[in-house]
Amino acid sequence: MELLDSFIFITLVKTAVVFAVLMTTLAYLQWVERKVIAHVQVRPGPYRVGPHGLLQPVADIIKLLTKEDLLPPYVNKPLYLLAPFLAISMALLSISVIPFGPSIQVGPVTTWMQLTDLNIGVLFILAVSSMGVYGIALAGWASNNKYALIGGLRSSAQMISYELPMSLAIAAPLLISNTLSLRKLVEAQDGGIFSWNILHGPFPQVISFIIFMIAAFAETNRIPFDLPEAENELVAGFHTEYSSMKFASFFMAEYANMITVSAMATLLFLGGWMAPWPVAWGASLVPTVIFAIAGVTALYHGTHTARKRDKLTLPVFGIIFFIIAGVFLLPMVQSWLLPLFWFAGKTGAILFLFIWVRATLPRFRYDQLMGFTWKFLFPVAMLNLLVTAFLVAWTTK
Amino acid sequence: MMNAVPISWFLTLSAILFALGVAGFLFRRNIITVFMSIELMLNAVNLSFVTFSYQHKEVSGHLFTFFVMVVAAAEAAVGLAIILTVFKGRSTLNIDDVNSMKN
Amino acid sequence: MDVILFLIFALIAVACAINVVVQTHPISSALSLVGVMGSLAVLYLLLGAEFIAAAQVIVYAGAIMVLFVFVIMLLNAGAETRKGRSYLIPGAPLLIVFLGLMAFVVQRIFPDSTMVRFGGFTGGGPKDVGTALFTTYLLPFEVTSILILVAIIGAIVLARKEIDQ
Amino acid sequence: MQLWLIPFFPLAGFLINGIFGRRFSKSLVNTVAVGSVLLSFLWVLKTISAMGDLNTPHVEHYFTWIQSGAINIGCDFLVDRLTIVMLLVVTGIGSLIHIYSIGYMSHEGGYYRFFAYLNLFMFFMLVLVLGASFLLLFVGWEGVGLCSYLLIGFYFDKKFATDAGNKAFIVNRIGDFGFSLAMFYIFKNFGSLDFDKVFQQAASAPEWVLTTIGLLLMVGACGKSAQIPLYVWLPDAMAGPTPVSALIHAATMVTAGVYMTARSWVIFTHAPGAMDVIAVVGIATAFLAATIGLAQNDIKKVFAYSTVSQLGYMFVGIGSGAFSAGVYHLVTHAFFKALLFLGAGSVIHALSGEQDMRNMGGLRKKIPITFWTMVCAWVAISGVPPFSGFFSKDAILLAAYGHSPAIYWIGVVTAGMTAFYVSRAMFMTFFGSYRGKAHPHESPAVMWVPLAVLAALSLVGGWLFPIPEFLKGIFPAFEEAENHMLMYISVFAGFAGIGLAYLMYVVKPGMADSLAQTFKAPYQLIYNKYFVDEIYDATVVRPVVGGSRIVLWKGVDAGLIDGIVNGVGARCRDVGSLLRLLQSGNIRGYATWVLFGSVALILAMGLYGGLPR
Repeated sequence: MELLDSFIFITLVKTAVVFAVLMTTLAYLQWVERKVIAHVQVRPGPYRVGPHGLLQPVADIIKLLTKEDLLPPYVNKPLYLLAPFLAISMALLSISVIPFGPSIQVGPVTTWMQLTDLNIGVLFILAVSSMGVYGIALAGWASNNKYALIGGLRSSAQMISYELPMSLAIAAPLLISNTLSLRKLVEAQDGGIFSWNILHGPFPQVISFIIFMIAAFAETNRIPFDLPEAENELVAGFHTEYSSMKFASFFMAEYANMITVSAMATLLFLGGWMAPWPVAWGASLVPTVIFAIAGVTALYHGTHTARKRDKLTLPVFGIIFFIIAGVFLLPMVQSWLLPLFWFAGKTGAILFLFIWVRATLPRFRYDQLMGFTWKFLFPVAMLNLLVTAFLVAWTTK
Repeated sequence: MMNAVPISWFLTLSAILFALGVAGFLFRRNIITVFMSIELMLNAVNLSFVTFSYQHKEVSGHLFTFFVMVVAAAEAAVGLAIILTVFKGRSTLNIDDVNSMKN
Repeated sequence: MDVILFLIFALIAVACAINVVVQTHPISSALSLVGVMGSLAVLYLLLGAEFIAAAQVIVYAGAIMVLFVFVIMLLNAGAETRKGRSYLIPGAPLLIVFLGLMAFVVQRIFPDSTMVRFGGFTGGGPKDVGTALFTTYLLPFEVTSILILVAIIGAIVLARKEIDQ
Repeated sequence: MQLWLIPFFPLAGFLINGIFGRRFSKSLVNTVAVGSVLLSFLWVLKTISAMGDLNTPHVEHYFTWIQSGAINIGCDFLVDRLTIVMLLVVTGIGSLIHIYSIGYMSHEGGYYRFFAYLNLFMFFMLVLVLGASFLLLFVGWEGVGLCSYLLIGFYFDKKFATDAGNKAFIVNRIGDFGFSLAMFYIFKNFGSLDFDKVFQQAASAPEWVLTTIGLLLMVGACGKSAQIPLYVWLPDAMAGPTPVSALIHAATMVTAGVYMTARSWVIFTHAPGAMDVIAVVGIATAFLAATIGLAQNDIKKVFAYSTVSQLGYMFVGIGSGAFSAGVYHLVTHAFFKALLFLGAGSVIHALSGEQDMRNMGGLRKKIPITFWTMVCAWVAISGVPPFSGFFSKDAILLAAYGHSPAIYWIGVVTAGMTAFYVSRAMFMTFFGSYRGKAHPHESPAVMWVPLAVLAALSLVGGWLFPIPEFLKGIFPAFEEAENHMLMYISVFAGFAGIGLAYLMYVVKPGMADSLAQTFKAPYQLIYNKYFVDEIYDATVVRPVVGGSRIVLWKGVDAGLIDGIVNGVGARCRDVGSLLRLLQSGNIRGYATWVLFGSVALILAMGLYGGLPR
C-alpha cells in the first residue's frame, strides 16, 4: 500500500506542478504574443500594469473572472454550458502524456518528468485532439446564432480535414523511431542534431515537419487558418455569444492547444529535451551563455534607457538573468534543468513561430483552405509517408 | 474477486446496448437518429468482438472490430450523403415520410 | 478496482445509450452516442485492446460522430415531428423478449469462469494488430481500402451539386 | 520428323492472309498462299526421303488433347504408306491448283479471302490425312466440310451459291452424324479412338459389332464422298469457283471417305456384310450418276456427275476388298478429274463465264493448249490404254469380277457411258462450229502450266506410280481375276462410248436431239436427274419443315414451353402481389419484422439445441 500511496502522491504532486506551470505559461503566452505583435508593429504593447506590463495577465484574469457571466435566453442551455468545458478539458488532457525531460531524482524517489507514459501516447494525443472539435462545433451550434453556427461548421470541417495530413505527417517520424510512446520517441533521438527525426536518415523528415506545422496552425485555428473566428466576417465566430469565464475557457483552450502541438513538434521532430550537440562540445554551457548575454543586454539598456522607469527595472532584470545563468552552472540541478531548458527552448521557439506568423500572414479564403489540404497537403503527406516507409523498409535488415 | 469482472457482464452490457440500438431504430422517427442507432448497434457488436478476443487471448476480434469501424466510416459517409440528398429533395428528415418505395 | 471501473463506465454507457434513444433532438442523441463510444473505449482498455480503444476514439468519436454532428448542424435539424404510426406496441414487447433471451443465452454459454482483469491480455497493442492486419488479414484489409474508395466516390456523387450544363 | 510442319505451313498462310490479307497486294497474297502449300509439299517430299521404306507406321505424339476419365486422346500424327500417297496427292495437286488459281481468280473480288480459305482447307485436309485417331481425323473431316461450305458459297451475294453451300453443309451433317455414332460405338467397344489400338482389338471383335461400325462409317463416307443417297450436294457444289471444284470436289475432300474406309480396312475385312453394302452402293452410284451425266448441258455439271460416278468406282474397289485398287483409282482420278475441271475452268475463263456447252463448240483451234491437255484427261478417264485411268479402272473391275460378276458387267456399262459423256462434252466444246457470242482467248501461262503438268500425270501416272505394289504391305491381298478377256471387254466399252459420241455429235449432229425426242420419257428422267432433288424435297425436307413448324414450334415451343414459362411467371406475380402487402415501404416496419425473426431464431436455437449444456 505504501508503494500505491507514493505513486498516487507523486502523481498528484506532478499534476499540481504541471498544472501550475501550464497555467502560468498560458497566461504569459498571451502577454508574450501581445508584446511580440506590438514590436512587430513598432509599438510598445502592454506597458502599464507592472514593469513592462509584466502583471498584465494577472489583471486580465481578474477582469475575466469578475465580469458578468451572460447567458443569452435563446441558446441551447446544456450544450452552451458544455461546450467551453469540453474545449478546455480536452486541451488540458493531452498535456498529461507529454514528457518534458528524463527521469529525475528528488530525495528518495526517482520519477519521470511526465505525468504518465502511455505506450500509445501518440494515439492518445490524436484521439484527444480529435475530440477537441466538439467544443467548438457545439459552441457554434448551441449559441443559436448564425455567425457562431457558420464558425462552428467551418471549424469542424477544417479540423477533420487537417487531421488527415497531420496524422500522416506524424506517422512518418514514428516509422523511423519505431515506437508510439512519446518518451521512447525522444530517447530514440538521442545523440545530437543529426539524430533528430527532422534530420535523421534514411529520409529526413523536413517535409513532414512542415506539413505538421501547417496542419497544427489549422488545428489550433490560428492565423492564417482562423476562419472559424474570422472577426471581419463572423464577428467572433463560434464564441460570439460567450463572455467572461466561458470565453476565457475557449481562449485558454486555444493557447493550451498551441502549447501541446508545439511540444508535439518538439518531441516528434526536434529531439525533445536532447541537446543539439554533445556535452563534450559545451552543450551544458549554452543556457549560461544565453542568460549571461541577456543579462549584459539588459544592463546595457538600463544605462542607455529611453524611458525613465526602465532605469530601475532593466538592471534588475539583468541581475536576475545573471543569477539564472549562475544556477545553470550548479552541477546538482544541471541534470534536470538542462533537459528542461532544451525542451522549453525548442517549444518556445515554435510558439514564437506561431506568434510571428500571426503578425505576418493574412487569412485564407475558405475554399482555398479546403482545397489546399485535400489537393496539396494530403497528397504530399501521403507521398512523404510512402517514401519514408519504403526507405525504412529498405534500410532495415 | 473484486478485482476481476466476469466476462458475461461485458456480453450482457453488449446485449443491452444492442437492444437499445434496436429500440432507437424502431421508435425514433428522425432519420439521423435512426442512423445513429445503427452505429450504436455496431458498437455493441464491437464490444462483443473485443470481449471474445480477450476470452480466446488472441487478436482476431480486434481485427474484426477494426473492419467494422472502417465499414462504419464508409457507411456514415454514404449514408449521410443520402440523407443530405433526401433532405434536399423532400425537406424532411422523418423516416416515415420517405416511403416511396411502396407500390 | 476493475469491477468499479467496469461498473462506472458500463453505467455511463447504458445511461448514454438510453439518452440516445429517448432524446428527441438529434444533436443530443449524437452527443450521448459520443459518450457511449468514449466509455466503450475505456472498457476496451480494460480488455487489453489498446489500439482499438484509441481507434474507437479517433475514428468513431473523432471522425464519424463529428460527421454526424456536422450534418445535423448543416441541415439545422430540429426535434423530430410526431406523426405516422408508433411501433411501440409490437416493438417494445419483442425487444424485451429479445433482451431477455440474449441475457439468457449469454449466461448459458459463458458461465462466470472467465474473469477479466486489467492487463490479463496484452496482445492488443498496435504492433500485434498491425502484424495480424498485414499477414493473416491482408486481403480483407486491401478490400476494405477499395470499399473506402468506393464510399468516397459514392458520397461525392450523391452529395455534390448538380452542375447546370 | 516434325510432321506438324506439314499442316502448319498452310495454317500459317491462312492466318497471315486471313488477318492481314485485306491490306496485301494480290501478288503478296498469292505468294503467301502458294508458298505455304509449296513448302508443305517440299516438307512432304523431305519426310518421304527421310522415312525410308516405311513398312511400319511412324507415329509422333505432340500433346494430350483430351484427358477425362477413361478418355485419353492425344494429338498424334501418323505416317505410313497410305498416308504418304494421300499426302502427295493432297499437297501436289493442291500446289498445282493454287498456282492455277492465281490466274483464274485474278479478276475476282475477295482474292485474299479465297486464298485464305484454300489454305485453311489444305490445313484441315492434312490434319485429316495425318491424324492418328478417329477423333483427329474427324477434326480434319469437319474442317474440310467447313471450308467446302465457305468456298461453295464464295460468291455469297448470289443466292444459288449460298443455297448450294447450305445444301452441302446440311447433307454432310447427316453423314457426319453417322460418323459420330460410329466413333461413339468404337469407343464403347474398344475404349479408345486411336487407330492402332482400335485395329488391334478389331480383329477379335464380334462380327455384328464390326458390321454396325462399318455401316455407320459408311454413312459418314457416303456424305463426304457423295454416294447414294447423299450425293445430291456435289453437283450443286459446282456453284463455287472452278479451282475449288477441282481441288475439293474432285481431287481431295471427296476422297476423304475413300481414305477413311481404306484406313479402316481392318474393320471392313471382318464385316463382309458392310463390304457388300459398300460395293452395291458404289456400283449403283457409279451407274446412276453416269446416266445423269449423259444428258447434262452444263460442262461443270457433267464433270460433277462424272466425279460422283468415279467415286462410286472407288467404293466398288473398296467393297470388293481391293483397297489398294480403290486408292489407286483415287490417285489417278485426282489427276485426270482435276485436269478436266481445270480445263473446264480454262474454257469458262476463255468464254468469260459461259458454262453451257450448247453455247460452245469449235474451240479446238481457239484455245489449243487447253484442248490438248483436256484430250489427255479424256483418254485417261475413258480407259484408253496405257493411260492412267485404264490401269486403275481395270484393277477395280477385275477385283469386282472376283467379287461378283454382276457388278463387273454394270461397271463395264458404266465405263462405256463414262467414255460417252466425256467424249460428248469434248465434242460439244471443241468440235463443230462456235455457237457462242464471247471472244475466246487462251489462258495465261500460270493457268496452262498446271494443266500441262496434270496432263502429263494423267498420261503416265498410271504406270509411273504403281500404287497397288506400293501398298501391298498394308492391305490384305485380294484375288484378281486373271482374265484378259475381261480387260478387253472394258477397253472395248470405252472405245464404244467414244465412237458413239463421235457418231452422234460430230458425224450427225442432229442425231442426239432426235434420239432425245424418240426416248422422251427416259431422257426427261435422266435430264432431270431422276427427280431426286424433288423427291427429297417432298419426302424429307417438306415433312421436316412442316413438322417442325406445327409440332415443335406451335405445339412444343409456343404451347408447352412458353406455357410453362409464362405460367411460372404468372404464379410468381400472384405470389408477389400477395407478399407485396408486407412491403409497406416503411423501414421501421421492416425492422420490426427483422427483430421478430431474430427472436424466433434464438427461441428455436434454445428449444432445439445449439446451446451447450
